[in-house]
Amino acid sequence: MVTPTHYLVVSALLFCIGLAGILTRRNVLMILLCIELMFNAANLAFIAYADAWGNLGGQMAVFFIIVVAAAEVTVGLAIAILLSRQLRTLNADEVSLLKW
Amino acid sequence: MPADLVSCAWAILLSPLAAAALILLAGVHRPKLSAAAAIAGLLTGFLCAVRLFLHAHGRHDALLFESSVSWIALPGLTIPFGVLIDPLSLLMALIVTGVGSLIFIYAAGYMAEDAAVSRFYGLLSLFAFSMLTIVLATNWIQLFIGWELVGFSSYMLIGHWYAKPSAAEAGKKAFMVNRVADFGFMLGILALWAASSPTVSQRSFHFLTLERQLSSAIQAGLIPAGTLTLIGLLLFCGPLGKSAQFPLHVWLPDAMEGPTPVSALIHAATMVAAGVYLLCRAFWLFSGLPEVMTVIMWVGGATAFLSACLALVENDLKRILAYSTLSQLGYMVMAVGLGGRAEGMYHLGTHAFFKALLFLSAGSVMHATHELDIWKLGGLARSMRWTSACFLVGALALAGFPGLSGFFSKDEILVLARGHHLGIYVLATLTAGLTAFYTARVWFVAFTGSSRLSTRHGAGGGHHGVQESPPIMLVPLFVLAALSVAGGYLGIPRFLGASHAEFHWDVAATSVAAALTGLTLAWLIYKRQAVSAQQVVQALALPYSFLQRRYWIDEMYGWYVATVQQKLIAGLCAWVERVVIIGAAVNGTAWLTRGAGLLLRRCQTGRVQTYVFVFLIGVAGLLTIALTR
Amino acid sequence: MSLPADWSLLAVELAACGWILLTLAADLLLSGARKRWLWALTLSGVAVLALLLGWQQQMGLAGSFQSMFVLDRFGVYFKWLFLLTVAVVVVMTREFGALLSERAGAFYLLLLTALLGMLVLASIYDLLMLFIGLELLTFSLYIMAAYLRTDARSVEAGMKYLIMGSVSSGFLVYGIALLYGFAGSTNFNVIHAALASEPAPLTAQAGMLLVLAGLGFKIAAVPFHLWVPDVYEGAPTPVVALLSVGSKMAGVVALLRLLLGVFQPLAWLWMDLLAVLAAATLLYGNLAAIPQTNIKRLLGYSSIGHAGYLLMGLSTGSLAGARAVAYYLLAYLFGNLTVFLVVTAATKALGGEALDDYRGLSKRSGLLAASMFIGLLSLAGVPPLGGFVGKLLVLLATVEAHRIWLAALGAVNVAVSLYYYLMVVKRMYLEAPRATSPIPVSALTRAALAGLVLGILAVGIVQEPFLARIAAALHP
Amino acid sequence: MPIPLSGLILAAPALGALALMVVPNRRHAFVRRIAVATTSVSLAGAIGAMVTYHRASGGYQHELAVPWIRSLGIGLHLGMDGISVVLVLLHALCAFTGVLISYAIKERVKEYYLFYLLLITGVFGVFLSLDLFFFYFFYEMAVIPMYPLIGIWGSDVKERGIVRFSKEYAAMKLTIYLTLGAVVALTGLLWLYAASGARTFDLVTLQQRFAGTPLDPSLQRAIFPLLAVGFGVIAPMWPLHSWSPIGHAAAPSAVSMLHAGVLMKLGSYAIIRLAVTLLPEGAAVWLPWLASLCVMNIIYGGFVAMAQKDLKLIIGYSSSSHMGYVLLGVACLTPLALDGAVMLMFAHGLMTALAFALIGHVYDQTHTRWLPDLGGLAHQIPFIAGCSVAAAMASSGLPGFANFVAELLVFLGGWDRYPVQIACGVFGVVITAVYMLRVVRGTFFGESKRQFSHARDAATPFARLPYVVLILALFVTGSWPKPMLSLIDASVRPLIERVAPGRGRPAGEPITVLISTPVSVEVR
Repeated sequence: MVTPTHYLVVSALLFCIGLAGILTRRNVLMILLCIELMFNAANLAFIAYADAWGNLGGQMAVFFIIVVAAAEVTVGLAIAILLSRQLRTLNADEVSLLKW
Repeated sequence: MPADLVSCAWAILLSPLAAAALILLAGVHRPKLSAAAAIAGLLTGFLCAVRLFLHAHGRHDALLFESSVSWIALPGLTIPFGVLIDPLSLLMALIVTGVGSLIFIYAAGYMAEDAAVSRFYGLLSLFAFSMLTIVLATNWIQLFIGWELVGFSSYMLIGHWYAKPSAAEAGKKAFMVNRVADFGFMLGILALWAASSPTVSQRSFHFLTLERQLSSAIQAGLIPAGTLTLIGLLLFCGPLGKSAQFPLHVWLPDAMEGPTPVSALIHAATMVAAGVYLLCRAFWLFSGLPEVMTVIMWVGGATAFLSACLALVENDLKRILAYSTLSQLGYMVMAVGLGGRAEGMYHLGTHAFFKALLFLSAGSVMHATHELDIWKLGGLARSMRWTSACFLVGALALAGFPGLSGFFSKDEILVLARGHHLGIYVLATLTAGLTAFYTARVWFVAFTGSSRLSTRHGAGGGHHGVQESPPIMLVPLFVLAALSVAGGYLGIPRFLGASHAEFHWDVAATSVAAALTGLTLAWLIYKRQAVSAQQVVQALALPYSFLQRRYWIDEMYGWYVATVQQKLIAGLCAWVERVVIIGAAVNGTAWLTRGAGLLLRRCQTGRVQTYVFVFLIGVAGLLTIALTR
Repeated sequence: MSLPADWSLLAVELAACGWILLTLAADLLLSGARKRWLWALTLSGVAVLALLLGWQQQMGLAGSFQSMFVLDRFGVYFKWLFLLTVAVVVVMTREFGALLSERAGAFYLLLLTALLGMLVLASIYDLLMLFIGLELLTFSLYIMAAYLRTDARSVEAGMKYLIMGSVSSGFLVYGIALLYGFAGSTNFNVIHAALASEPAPLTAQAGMLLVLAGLGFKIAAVPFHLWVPDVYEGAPTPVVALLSVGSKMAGVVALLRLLLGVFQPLAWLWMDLLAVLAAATLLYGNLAAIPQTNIKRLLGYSSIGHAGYLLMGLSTGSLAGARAVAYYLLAYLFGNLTVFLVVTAATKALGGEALDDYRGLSKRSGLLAASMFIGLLSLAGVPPLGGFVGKLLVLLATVEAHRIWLAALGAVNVAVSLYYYLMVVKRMYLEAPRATSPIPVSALTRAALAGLVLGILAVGIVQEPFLARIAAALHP
Repeated sequence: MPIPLSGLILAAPALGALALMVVPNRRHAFVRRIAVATTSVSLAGAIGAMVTYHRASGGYQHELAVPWIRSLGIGLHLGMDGISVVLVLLHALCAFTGVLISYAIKERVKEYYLFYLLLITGVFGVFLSLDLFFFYFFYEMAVIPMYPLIGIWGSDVKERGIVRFSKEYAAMKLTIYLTLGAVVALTGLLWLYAASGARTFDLVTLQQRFAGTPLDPSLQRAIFPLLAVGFGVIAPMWPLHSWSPIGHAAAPSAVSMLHAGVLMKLGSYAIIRLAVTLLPEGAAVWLPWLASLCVMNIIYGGFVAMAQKDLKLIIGYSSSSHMGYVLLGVACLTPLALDGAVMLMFAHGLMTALAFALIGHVYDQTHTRWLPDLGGLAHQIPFIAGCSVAAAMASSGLPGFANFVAELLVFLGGWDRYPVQIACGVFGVVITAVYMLRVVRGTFFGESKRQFSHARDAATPFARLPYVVLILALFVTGSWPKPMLSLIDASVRPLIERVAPGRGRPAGEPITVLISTPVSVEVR
């Protein structure tokens, strides 16, 4: 039997995968994708809770989050393009003009 | 008591102050006015003192009053400032104003060519005021005020010719040595005040009140004997410095850098005698403390003897007189230590006359020759008759020539000494012999024989260059010479209420014999040259060099000041300040802070993934704390 | 369900939306050289919003809209501050020449959307509104931070801000999800009631902490602060001003609403946590600022330090703390905007943003140097300037919350911060300038500087009216 | 409504500073005139306060109270008791003479006087404030102008021509150190405020409240060190003193005058006014420790001064040494000692101001403060030399100057409580004489040096005015101390009686007769 807890565990795992990806992948695009994973983990949690509570609030939230995530990717990609133009790289490690 | 007597008493104190103020306000560029004001001020004081004396004469019992204003008045603490007239203070005031007036007049001639006459007279007047503050003080604080102020004026007057490094140093030294002594003196005053009553508001600095309170407290056994002895010793620190007793005597010979009138007035007749005066003033206290009295006696005796020895080998005329002053002060202190208040004051008085005379004569010599080395003088008796005659009178009085003032006063001390302690008596008699010797040495070397000046001063100077001093300088000399002769017949001890001491022929004979021995020896060595001085020196090489180096006391002090105090203690403190406090503690903290900043900014690697990682750690930390609550 | 009166509660936000459209249209319609008048349009937009806000205040409008949005005196107080901030930022953009290219229109557009986000944040009554307001603000700032697209540093700043911001949003939104799961709603009332009625399960606690972390990112609290120095250094100065004042203030507003409202039942948990964070933030910001050599980076670290004081005030969990925070923000706003306005106005003439470029500024422009001096001293907390009163109130609230150690730490950090602020003063006043030509300052900037300095002095000397406003805002 | 004197004294320099903001930069003479005028007004006000203070009624007089932040219980409450009157007078004298001495400043004149007047305002504010908030407010306001004043117009501290402490270092160290002290004290004040439960910063109200319901002794013991150390930094208490000599040395003379003359007194004043008054139990526990630290101040500071060769450093360390007497007087907490401490604040302030003014003149004329390089200046600048002797003697506690009276009272008042510390204090006088005489000897005496032949004396009456004013003030109060002592005592006694009941009770009627006629008695 699939309980909300199962959904939540999956959601937490998804969140962690996203985080792990952010920490390990060097490519900016990959990092953006991993961030998407984190948002989707939250989406999953919302859906699961909405189901558990039986109200629509959670589902409504998901729509908001999807829109925000989409916008975030848009901005992210735009910046990635600028990055590749200005610094000729998409490797996050190499983007460290600003430090200390 | 009549109001005019009170006014007289105040006038003694205030007229020199008024003179000083006048000079400061109006006389800075008017030397004549300054001199006139100063002389007039002190003379007024003298006349007032005479007026009081005449009133008191013959009925001295009636003369004891004080008049004061309150200087500090707080609940529980009253410090008056005023005048206390009793035979002791009146006698001292007479000496200070009388001898002082003569010296002031003399100085008008002596300092005529000086560039800073106004400053000189201003400070002299200030000195006179300060000295009279001591003399007429009604309480310990007023006395201390005067005590410090005479120290200041002495400092300034020794350094009158400040361009001379030696003069500037000498002034500094005098002030410093006195400061060290006053450290103990101040503690003594504080302790005495504290001992006078357990309740703050009932304590007093007032001489007469203290005497009453303490006497009864001592009788009731309220104060431990040790405390009192300690207080006595601390108080004695004051005279130790001011009267230049061993081992704090070192400043006085150096103080001869000052103009000669200053040496005569401050460093011979009056200020240095203030210590003795103080001992007499607080005699009721000291006399009840046998241990302290013993210390005083021996310090005085040692000073008398050791300084006389130093005078033997000194070649500078004024410094010889300075050592002689030390020696005589030793006599006075010893006298008080022996319980002879009147004897001490007696000698103080006669010494003021003849020592001032000697100094002024020496000043006259110096005025004419600009030379003080006795070996470079000579034959003055011919070129400066009056001066030499005066000097001779003073010298004989100093040497204790029978019939002159010094003879009587010294004799009373010797009598006292013999009655108390054989050792001190021998020491004192020996000192009398030495005194005669060095006095005669000066006379024979500098005043008799032929002048050695001509060879040094070349053709222009010569024998004929030496002129007798002007009358304004000679007249005071004559007066002082008269006093030196007659001082023994003025009845000073009787005025102080002492029963007339019996004349002891044996003591007198011994002292005269000692003096004559000294005199003869000096005559043999320096006049007849039966024994060459060189030979004597060679024979006594070791003690001679010991004396030549003044017992190495100056060196020891010099070593202490320059090495121990300056390099070691002050240097150590400065090192601690620089390295430990500023370097390690303060700058160290600053560097530590900065270092922490440098370390922390290293977290800012510039890599975004590190940032995410730290973020994650933060969240994890928060969650962990939440879980463990 | 919707009454006409309800819409008047949204008047300011709606007008902001309208003005965004207007600006968009103007940007499309105006040609070439005329686009430089867009700043005036934006400024007048802010003025219109201010008028509307004044009207709302005058009418005493208050209430909630769909239980997601509230208009209360608390919100209004901060909306005034947001409007003021944006107005000054507009003035800064005038001085910041690089922005006045043909792309200025989009910049002002983003400025207004950021403003809208901030205005929304001041009125949130629902976690979703929090999320939306925050994202609206942050997205605008992402783009604005990277606005100098030919400047690698600006782009890097934008990238870092974006990634960090997104990650923190991820945490925030996950936290919201957990809280939703606990209470069944994202509405503040519901969550508060749920938290108050039963002991909160761990998921709810975790949810709250994740939300706090997300907001901690906004106000630059250690350890969520690492983006701050880099972004401050790289981003265009007016954007940094907006970041350091507007964005931080928005985070604090949200935190105040949450902590004193929704999360009040969990005060036992967050008070101590925030105190620890406050201590760490204070120390980190102020210590790491000491060795800095770039003025904007320095101000970045200093803004972390200020976040520490704000957290101190928040950690007391008391009204006194809230009052202190509100006052602190007021003073911080004036001080920081003054400093950034000077930086914006002076950078071009000075030739850079290094601290050493500020040498001898006092000889080249007395006005700029004096304003900077006063601004920095106010930030340090020196009487009779505003920052002093703010710090005093924060310390007082902390002492009254029996956290003497934290108050002492905060007090000591005043001295530390004074050190690095004075290092700037030292260069401006004690050292010789490289060039001697006077620096021209436009009349608009002069007026703005004068106003800001007056504001600093007013906040520092006549505290009573401000405190009265704050007290009214905090006691609905 | 007539403005109370306290308001007038404070407002004059504040208005002067405001006026300077609108005066054009180049009108130096006008700028100076404004400064002279405003400080004269304050000085007149201070003298007026001294004369009109009603000794018999005591307490705070010339009060001005304006509610400021009602919700926190903060009010601009100004007022003076005997202690503050004396210190206000001190500050007014130093400020007035300092403004005159500042005529030597030729660069950035307007800015200089602006900061200077702000500094003056701040210090007046502290002495006049009867509200903890404004006390701190003015206190910190007085500290900050020191930074530009030293940093811009100061001079490096050199050793044999090599810079040992730059003026930037000195300025920064001073500002940060004092601020650090201030914030520590602030923490204590806020704690006190919170613990009192009275919700008022008003000093008088707090005093009354504590008289009825004293603060918990353990709290008092905890808060007292915060105040003592915080304010002790500026006092300066050993070993927290190291900012001061370097700060003095680097500052321009007129700033050193205020700094050493007055600013340092803020610390001891604050300890008396706040720490001791409000926290008697804390004072009872901690003051003996303070008394021992004072000995370090006196002796150690004196020896460090002895080792210095820069004139200003010597005076700087001597100040930190002499402030030891003030703190010692405070620590004794007996009427006499506290009378002495307050009087010494006054005396030392004037003396140090005088010394720094004189050194400033010497430095202006010779461009060196390095003692071995100086010498024989009495030939060229006799007036300055004479004043220097007076200053050195005042510093060494020569009777006639106020320092003597003050130190004497400290000794008398402290003898029963801390005899050892007092004895050390008496010894400190000896140390003072050592370096003071060395300064006079090394600077002014000895043969005339050719390189200083161009040195000019303070020749005109106007140039001499500041020196004469300071010396005269020292001399008058020192030789006729009654008016000032009666003023101080009127406030000190109730204070001590409140703090240490039984100790301050007067043994007799308060002394109100200032001029007494001689009383003569015949003694049998």
